[in-house]
Amino acid sequence: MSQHAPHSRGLPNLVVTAPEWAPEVDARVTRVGQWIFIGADAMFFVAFFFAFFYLKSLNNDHSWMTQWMDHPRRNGGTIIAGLLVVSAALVFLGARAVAKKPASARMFFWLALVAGVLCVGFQVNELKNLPFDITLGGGYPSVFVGLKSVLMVELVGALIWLGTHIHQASPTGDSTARPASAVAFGHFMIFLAGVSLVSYLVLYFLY
Amino acid sequence: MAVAPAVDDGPPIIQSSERRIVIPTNILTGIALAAVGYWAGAQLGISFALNDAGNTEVLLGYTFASIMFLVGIGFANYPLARLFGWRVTPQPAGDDHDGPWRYLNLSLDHKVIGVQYLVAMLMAMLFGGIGAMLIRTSLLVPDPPIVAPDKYLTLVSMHSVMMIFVASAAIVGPFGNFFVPYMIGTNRMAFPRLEALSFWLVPPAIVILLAAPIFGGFQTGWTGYTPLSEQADQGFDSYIVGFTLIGLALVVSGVNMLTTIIQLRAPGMTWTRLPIFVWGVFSASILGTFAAPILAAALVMQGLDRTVNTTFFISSAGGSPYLWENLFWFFGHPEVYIFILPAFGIVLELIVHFSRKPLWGYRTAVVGLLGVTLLSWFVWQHHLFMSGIAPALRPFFMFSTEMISIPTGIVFLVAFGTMWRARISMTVPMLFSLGFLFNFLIGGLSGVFLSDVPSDTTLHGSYFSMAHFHFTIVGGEIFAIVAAIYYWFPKMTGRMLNQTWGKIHFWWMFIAFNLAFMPLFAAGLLDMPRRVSTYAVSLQTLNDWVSVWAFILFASMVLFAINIIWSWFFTFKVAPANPWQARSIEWMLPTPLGRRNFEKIPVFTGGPYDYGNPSAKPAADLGGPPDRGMGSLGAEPAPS
Amino acid sequence: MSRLDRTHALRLLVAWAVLSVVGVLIAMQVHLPPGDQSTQATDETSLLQLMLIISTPVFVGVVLFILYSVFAFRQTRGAALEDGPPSYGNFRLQVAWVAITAIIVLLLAVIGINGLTSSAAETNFASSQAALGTGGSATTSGHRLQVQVIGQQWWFTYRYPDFGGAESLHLMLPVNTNIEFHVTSTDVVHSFWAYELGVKADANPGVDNITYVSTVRTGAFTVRCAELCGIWHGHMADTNNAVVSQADFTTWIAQVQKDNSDLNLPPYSPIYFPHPPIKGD
Amino acid sequence: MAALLALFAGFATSFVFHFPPTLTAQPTTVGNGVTIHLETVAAISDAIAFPRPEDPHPDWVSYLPTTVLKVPANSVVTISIDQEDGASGLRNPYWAKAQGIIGGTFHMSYFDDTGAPQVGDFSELPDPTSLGHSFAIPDLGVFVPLLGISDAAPAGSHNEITFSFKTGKAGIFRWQCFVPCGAGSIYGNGNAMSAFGYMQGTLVVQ
Repeated sequence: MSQHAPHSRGLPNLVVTAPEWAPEVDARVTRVGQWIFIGADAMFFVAFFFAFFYLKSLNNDHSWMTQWMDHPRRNGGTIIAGLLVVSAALVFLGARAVAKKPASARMFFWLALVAGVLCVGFQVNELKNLPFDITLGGGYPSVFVGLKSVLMVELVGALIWLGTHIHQASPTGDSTARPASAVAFGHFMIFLAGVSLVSYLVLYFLY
Repeated sequence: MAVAPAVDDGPPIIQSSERRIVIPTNILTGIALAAVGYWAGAQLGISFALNDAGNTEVLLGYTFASIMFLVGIGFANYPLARLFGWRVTPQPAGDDHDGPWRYLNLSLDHKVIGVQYLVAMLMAMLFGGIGAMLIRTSLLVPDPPIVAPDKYLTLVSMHSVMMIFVASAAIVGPFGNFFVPYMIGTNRMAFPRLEALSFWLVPPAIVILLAAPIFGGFQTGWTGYTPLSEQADQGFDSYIVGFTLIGLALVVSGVNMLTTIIQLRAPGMTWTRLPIFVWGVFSASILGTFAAPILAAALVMQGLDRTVNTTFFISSAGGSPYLWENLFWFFGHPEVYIFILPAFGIVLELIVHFSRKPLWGYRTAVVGLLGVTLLSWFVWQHHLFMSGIAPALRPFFMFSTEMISIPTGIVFLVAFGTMWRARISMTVPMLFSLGFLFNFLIGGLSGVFLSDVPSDTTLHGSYFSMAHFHFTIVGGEIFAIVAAIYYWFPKMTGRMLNQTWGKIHFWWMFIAFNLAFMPLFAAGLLDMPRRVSTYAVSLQTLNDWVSVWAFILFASMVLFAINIIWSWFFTFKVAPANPWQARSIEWMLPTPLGRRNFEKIPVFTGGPYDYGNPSAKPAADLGGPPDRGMGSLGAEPAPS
Repeated sequence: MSRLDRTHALRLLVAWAVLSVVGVLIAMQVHLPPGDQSTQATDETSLLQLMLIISTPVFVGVVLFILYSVFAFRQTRGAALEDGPPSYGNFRLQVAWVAITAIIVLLLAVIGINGLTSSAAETNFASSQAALGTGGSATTSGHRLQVQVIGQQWWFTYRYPDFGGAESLHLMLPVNTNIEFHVTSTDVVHSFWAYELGVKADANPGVDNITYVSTVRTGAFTVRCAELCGIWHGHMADTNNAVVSQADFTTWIAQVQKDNSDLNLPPYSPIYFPHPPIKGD
Repeated sequence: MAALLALFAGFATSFVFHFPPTLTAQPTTVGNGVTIHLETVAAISDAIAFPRPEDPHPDWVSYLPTTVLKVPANSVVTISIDQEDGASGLRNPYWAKAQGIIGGTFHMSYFDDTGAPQVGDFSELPDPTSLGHSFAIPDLGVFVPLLGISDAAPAGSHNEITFSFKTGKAGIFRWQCFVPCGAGSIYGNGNAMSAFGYMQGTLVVQ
C-alpha cells in the first residue's frame, strides 16, 4: 500500500469513491450495466402492460371501462409522450456531443431538462383532472393511473440524474472525462421515451 | 475482528481547500433522518389520503423513512456532489473508519459489505426463527388458547416473509459480494455504490417488516393473495414496502454482479475457468435482476389499490385476483431458484475442494445451472394448478416443471462424479454439503409429487407442499449457507470456527431437521392444510413431535450462533491463510486480508480445481506484471 | 475405465439393485390417500403410489452413493492430504444420465397429462370460459349433476341449480353420479378441498371454477379450505358431508328445498359479484 | 440498545400472547341451563351495557363484553343479545335463516321501520338487507340473524334477540358474525371481522 489519496473531510469530500477507472474499462462497464438495468426496468413496465391486456381480456363484471364517459383525451397524451421523446432525443444528442463540444452538450441538456419538466407538468395536470372517477373502479382507469404515475416517477428521477449531467458537462465537470456515463443516461432516456410511446399507443388507442 | 486492518500510511493529507464543515453521515444520522422521514410521510399521507383506510400515511411514512435513512447513511452525498459540482476526492475503496464502526457506515468496500450482509442476514434469520418457534408453540395444541388465530396468522406471515428476505439475499449478499471479486481477480465491483445500496436497503426492509404488529400485523402469508390483502389493516403496508425494498436490493445487486462478472474478470479468467460458485451467483443474479421488477410492479399495484382506490385486484370492479397470482408467481418461481442456484454453486465448490478432485463435468454443471435459470421462467403456473387460471395450459406447465429435474439431476451427477474415487476429508463444510445433497434430494423428489396435476390435487396447499419447500430451502439453502460460513469464515473474519462444535452442530441440526420436517409430509397426506391455527385432534401427537424437534433444531442454531460469536470475538488466534489447503485463489491470499484485494491484478494461469493434476499450474499468478488492459483496475487512484 | 472403477461400480450396482427391490416392495405396502370414494380419488391414489415406487430407487441410489463414497473414498486419516485422480468428466456418462432423467421425466409427464385429459376436453373449455367470467358452459355439459360451491368467510355453502338453486350447509352427493362442481367465492380466495373425493379447486370471487368428480362409493367425507382465507381458515372444515344412495339424496334434497322455500335466495348464477356496503371505512 | 430490544420483546410478547378474557355463562333464573348476555355495538366507544374504555380500537364494531364464552357441556345455553347496530346487509341471503337453535325460532323485541316497538318469534328475517349482525357457531350448526336497529328507533334503544341451543361434548368451537360489517376494501371483512375478540370468538364447552 504505497500512497493514498487524501481522506475525505467536509461535506463535498465526504463522498466515498472507489478507485478511478481507466476510461476504456469505465466505458465497457457502464455500457453493460446500462443495458442490464434497462432490461430490468423494462420488466417493471412489462408487468403493467400485462395487467392492461389481462384485465381487458377478463373484463370482470363488465367493468373494464364502465366508468368511461368519453374517449381518452388524446391531445394531452400526445403532448406528454411527444415532450418525453423530444427530451430523450436532446439528451442523446448532448451525450454524443459531450466528449468534444461540452458547451453544446450543456445546451442540449438544458433544453432536454425544460422539455422533461414540461412533460412532468402536463402529466400531473392529466392525473389531476382525470376524465373518469377512479373511486368507481374499473380495469382501464386502474391501469391508466398506475402506468402513468410510475412512468412519471421514473421520469422525475431521470431529470435529477440529468441535472448531474448538466453540471458535469461544464468544463470543470468530468463528463468530458467519462462520456460513457452521459451516453448511458442518453440510452436510458431513449428507453423511457420508448415506454412512453408504447403506453401512449396502448392507453389511448388499444383500450 | 477487522476484516481489513488499518493501513498505516501516515496522517491523511488535508489540503486547505478541503477544510470545510464536516457533516458526518453514518447509521445514527440515518436513523434520525428515518424518523423525520416517517413523520413527514405520515403527515403528507394524512393530508392527501383519498380514503380513510389509513394506508396512505403508513405507506408514505415507510417510503419516506427508507429514503431518508439512505440519505442519512450517505447515499445522497455523491449525487449531490455531482449535482452541485463539489469536488469528488478519490479515495481507496472502503472508508475512513477502522474497527467495528466502519461496518455501521456507508462503505464501498465489497469485503465490508459482505460482512455487513452476513451479520444482517444472521439477525434476520434469528427473528424468523423466533417466529417459527412461536408458531410451533401455538401448534402444540389443536385449538388456539395459546395464540389467538389472527395473531397466529400474523406470526406465520412474518416468519415466511422474513425468511424469504433471508433466503433471497443470504448467499449472494455475504459470500457473493465478498468472494466474487477475489475469485475473478478484481479490486472492486463494477458499481460499488449500487453494491452498498443493495445492502443498505435490507435493514429498513427488516425493521419495517418487524413494525407490522404495531398496526395489527397482516394475515396473508408471504403470497399476499388479494382480496385477502385488500381486507388487511395497515400491517400489510409493511409487506408492500418491505418486499419492494428487497426487490430493489435484488435488482441493484444483480446489475452490479452481472456487470462485474461479465466485464471485470482478470486476465486469464476465462468463462471456462470461472469457479462454479461464481456461476451460481451469476445465474441467480440473472433471475433476481429480471424477476424482481415484476414483483415491484405488482406491489405498486397493491399500494395503489389501498391508497388511491384503484381496483387492479377487485374482481367486482374490473380487476382480478388472478392478476396478482400471475404476477406474483411469475416473480415467485424464479425467486425460489434465486434461493437455490447459489446454493448449488457453494455445494459443488465445497465438494470439489474436500474431495480433492477436479470438478467432474464442469461444462455440464454450468449448462445445468443455466438450464435451471432458463426453465424457471416457464413454470410459474404450477403454483396455480388448482386456481382455474387457463386450465388448458396445465399440461405444458406440468411438463416444464418436471423438465427442471433434468438440470437439477445434472447437479447431482456432477457432485457424484467429483466424489467418485476421491479423497474425501469429512470436514464440517463437507458434512453440511453432503447434508444438503440428502435434504435436497428429498425436497426434489417430493417436488415431483407436486408437479403432476392429479397428485397435486391432493397435495396442493397442504402440509406436504409446506414440508417440500422447507426441505429445499431450510434443508437445502440454509445447509449450504452454514457450510459456506464454516468454509469461508476464516478468510472473512480471520478467525477459525470451532470445528468440534461444528461437527456436533451438523449432526444435531441434520437429525433435528429431518425428524422435525419428515412427519409433515404425513401431516399433509392426512389432509392438514397449510397455515392453519388449528388441526384435527387426531394429529396432535404428530404435531407435538414436530414441535419438539423444531425446538431442538432451533437450539442447534443457537449453538451455531454461540460458536460464531465465541470464535469471532473471543478467540484471538489468527486463522491460517489456507486451513483447507484449497487451490482456489482466495486461499492464496494472506489472512487477514489486506484492505486492497490485489496489489497487482492477478493473471489466472489455471483452473481453480486442478487437483491431482501434476501438470497443472497454480490457479493464479499474484505477483505477475500488471496487464495493461485490465491493470488499470489495480492501479493506484490518480491523486487529483 | 480402470479395474478399480469397475469393482466400485459393481459393488454399488449390486447393493443398489438389492436395496431398491426391498425399497420398492416396502413402498408398495404404503397406503396413500385420498382413497377410492371417487374415480378421481382412485386415480390420484394410484398415481401417488406409482410416484412413490418410481422415486424409491432414485432415493436409495443417491443415499447409497453418498454413504459408499464417504466410506470408500475417504482421505487417509492423519496422513498429509493427497489428491484424487484428476478426471474432468466422461461425456458418454453425462449424456446417458441426462437421457435417463429425461426419459423418467417424460414418463411422469405422460402419466400426469393422461390422468388430466381423462375429462380434460370439456374441463378446459368449460373453465377457460368460466375464467373469462362468462361461465358459458355451466349448462352446456350434458347430464352431470351440477353443484355450486360458494366459499365465504368462513363457511362453504352449496347450491343445487338442478333443484331450483336450493342452498345447503352440507354437501350431499348421490353415489355413482358424474358431478360438476362450479366453485366460486363471495369474498376472498378460498380453495374447496373435498379430501376423500380427491377434489380441489380454488374459489375466486367472480370466477366460476369448474371441476369434476364421479362418486363410486357411499360414505362421509371432509371438506376443507386449502387456501389461506383469513382468521378462521384453519376452522373452515366440515365433516358432515356424505356420498349417499340415490334415494337418500332425493329425500334429502327435497327437505332442503322445503327449508329454503321461505327464503328469498338470489337466482342461481355461475358467479356472484358482491357489492356489500362499506362500513366503518 | 438493550433497552430497545427489551421494549421490542415486551411488545412482541404482549402482541402475540394477548387473549381476550373469558365470560362464564350464568345459571338461568327460570328453567334449567345457563344464560349469556351479550351486546353488539357499531363502535365500542358508544357501548351501553358493557363499556370497554381501554380498548385500543374504540371505533370498531364489536360484540361485548368479550368473545370468549365458557358454557357447560350437554346443556341448554340461552343467549340474549342487545343489538344496537344498524343494518349492514347480507352478501349471501342464505344467512337470513336461523338454524340449529331450539324450536327453530328466536324471540325478538325490535323496532319496525316506523320506530314502533314490536315483539315476536321468527325463524328467519324476510329482508336479507335488514341484518345488522349474526351469531353463528358453525361446528354446532347454530346460526341466528340479528336484525339491525331501525333508523326510526329512538336513540340509545336496541333490538333484543334471545335464543337457545344445546351443547354437546366438550371442546372449543369458534363463533363469528357472518355479516361483512368490518372495514377494509369493498369486501368489508377487515379490521373487526379479521381480529379475534371483536366479531370473532370461541365457545369453550366443558
